[in-house]
Amino acid sequence: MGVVAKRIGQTLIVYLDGEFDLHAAGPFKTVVADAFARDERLRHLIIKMSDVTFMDSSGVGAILGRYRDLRERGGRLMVVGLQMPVRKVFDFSGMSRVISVFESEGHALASL
Amino acid sequence: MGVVAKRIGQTLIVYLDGEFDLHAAGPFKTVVADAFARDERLRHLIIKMSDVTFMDSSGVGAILGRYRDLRERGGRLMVVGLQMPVRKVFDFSGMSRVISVFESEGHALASL
Amino acid sequence: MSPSISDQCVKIEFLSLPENVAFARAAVAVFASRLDFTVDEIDEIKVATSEAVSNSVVHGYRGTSGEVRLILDVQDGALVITVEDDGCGIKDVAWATQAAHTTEPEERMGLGLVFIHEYMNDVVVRSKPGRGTSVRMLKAPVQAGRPPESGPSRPTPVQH
Amino acid sequence: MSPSISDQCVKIEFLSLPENVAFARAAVAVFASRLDFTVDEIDEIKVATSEAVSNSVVHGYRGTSGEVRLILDVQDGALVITVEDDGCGIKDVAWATQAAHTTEPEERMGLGLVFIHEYMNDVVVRSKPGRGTSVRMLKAPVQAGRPPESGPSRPTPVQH
Ligand SMILES: Nc1ncnc2c1ncn2[C@@H]1O[C@H](COP(=O)(O)OP(=O)(O)O)[C@@H](O)[C@H]1O
Ligand SMILES: Nc1ncnc2c1ncn2[C@@H]1O[C@H](COP(=O)(O)OP(=O)(O)O)[C@@H](O)[C@H]1O
Repeated sequence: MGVVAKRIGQTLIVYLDGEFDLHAAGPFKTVVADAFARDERLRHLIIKMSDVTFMDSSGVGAILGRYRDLRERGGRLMVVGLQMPVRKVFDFSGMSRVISVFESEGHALASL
Repeated sequence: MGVVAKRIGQTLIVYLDGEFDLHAAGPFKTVVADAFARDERLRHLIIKMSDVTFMDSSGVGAILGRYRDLRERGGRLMVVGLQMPVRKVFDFSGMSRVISVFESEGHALASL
Repeated sequence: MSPSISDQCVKIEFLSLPENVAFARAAVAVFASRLDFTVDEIDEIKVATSEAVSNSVVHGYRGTSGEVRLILDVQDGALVITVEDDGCGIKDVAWATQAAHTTEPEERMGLGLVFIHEYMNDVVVRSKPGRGTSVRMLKAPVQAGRPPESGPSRPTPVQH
Repeated sequence: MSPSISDQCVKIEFLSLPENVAFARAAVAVFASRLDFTVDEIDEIKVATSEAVSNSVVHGYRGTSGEVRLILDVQDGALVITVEDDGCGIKDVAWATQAAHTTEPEERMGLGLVFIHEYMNDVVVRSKPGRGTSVRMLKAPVQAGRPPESGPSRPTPVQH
């Protein structure tokens, strides 16, 4: 999986592409943890998933873990652009009840 | 692999799609043999390969076998539309020296 | 552990490394294309396979590594996938099968077996603590009987 | 028969049926994506695999059926594919390796081993008449060291 991160204001935006599984969960966690450790301004996280073609419960778990971390610090986690099979896994795991899904990065940023 | 055949005048046109390997060689041979056995008007064979994504020496061998059969009866065999990896295998196996390759069905029919 | 296998059976062995989970998924997807599954069904099969193999990697051989076996077969027109490991085993399969039940609450959601049951038609989990685990999952194509779809360019091909 | 294997090794077993040749090719293509091969190189690897597995099916177990083993590994950055059967074996490997040399002149072109040698960097054929054949083929990516390509939509991703 590809993981690229950039900062906009207090928000870290992470672009993922490829398959979000057990193997990809590690690099994803590392990139997010490193960014938040390096930059004290960061409070929120947007995960851009439009190029994620596959996700299983390890991917969902990695997102939920970040959600818990951010909630402790009063930050928000938003997800952008879920392809159908990924959306199905996301919904079935009950994540849609706790994490907001947006159509675009702009909509997500505007909601902050 | 998909194999579909139609007749135009004295020519049988066989459309292949998918992967032309050992497994596909059988159905290809059967379709051609059945058509020639059923219809005495048939003399020539055009193999339309633009949707063939893979070919190995079993595929090449199946074409060469039909070429030999037709040559005995004074007919011609022409191949239409080879994708790059398929063309490489075709050329490397020396088939380009004995079998004419055309860009389109129209060009092949016009050459008869 | 497999009761019976057909001629079509393919057996795949690999070490319990996270990078092999993607290989397992892709191999199953390729194998499943022999049957008349829809794209959605193939996606479900990939998720179920991913969960079972990830479990062998994460739980079965936690902290160590060992052999994972992925056995693919077609039986009575249905896809049968078996994932086996010789890892630590599951103490209480009924407990583990329930949503949010996990022995790694920090890291995992306890949803792997839930997804497997949701996405596959028939699931049998056999496990012996200290010996290993085998997850056998069956899925039959819903549209069975219709010829498999081919590329969009060919309208009504004869499929072989 | 494999001298040594790495942690990445994947072993695949199936019966010598023509429909398994496509599975073998696809599995190898998926596995090969771990290395930095170009699309052209992957095509060559698929042809070589197809030839070796087809030979086990057509020649090794001619008229009968038996087990084919496909062993995929990465060694020193190169892809190593071994195709093994317990079939009839090759009497004279040097003879069989030459172009147009085949024991089935009606049906085959005698080009399978030629393609394998052309498309792979290093090929070792071991065979014992009556015992079986093993074809070990190695290919190193030409552009080794460059990060693998990703989809066209992401300009410069960090690959993991
Ligand atoms: N192959 C296995 N080996 C050992 N334990 C397993 C295996 N598969 C599942 N388990 C046990 O069952 C529990 C539930 O599994 P699962 O529903 O997949 O959720 P999760 O993987 O998120 O924990 C795991 O936490 C683990 O204790
Ligand atoms: N796995 C095998 N088992 C037995 N014989 C084999 C095997 N592979 C190759 N051979 C022998 O080597 C010959 C040459 O093989 P090859 O170059 O692939 O051409 P072809 O398959 O067209 O005959 C075959 O005709 C066969 O006699």
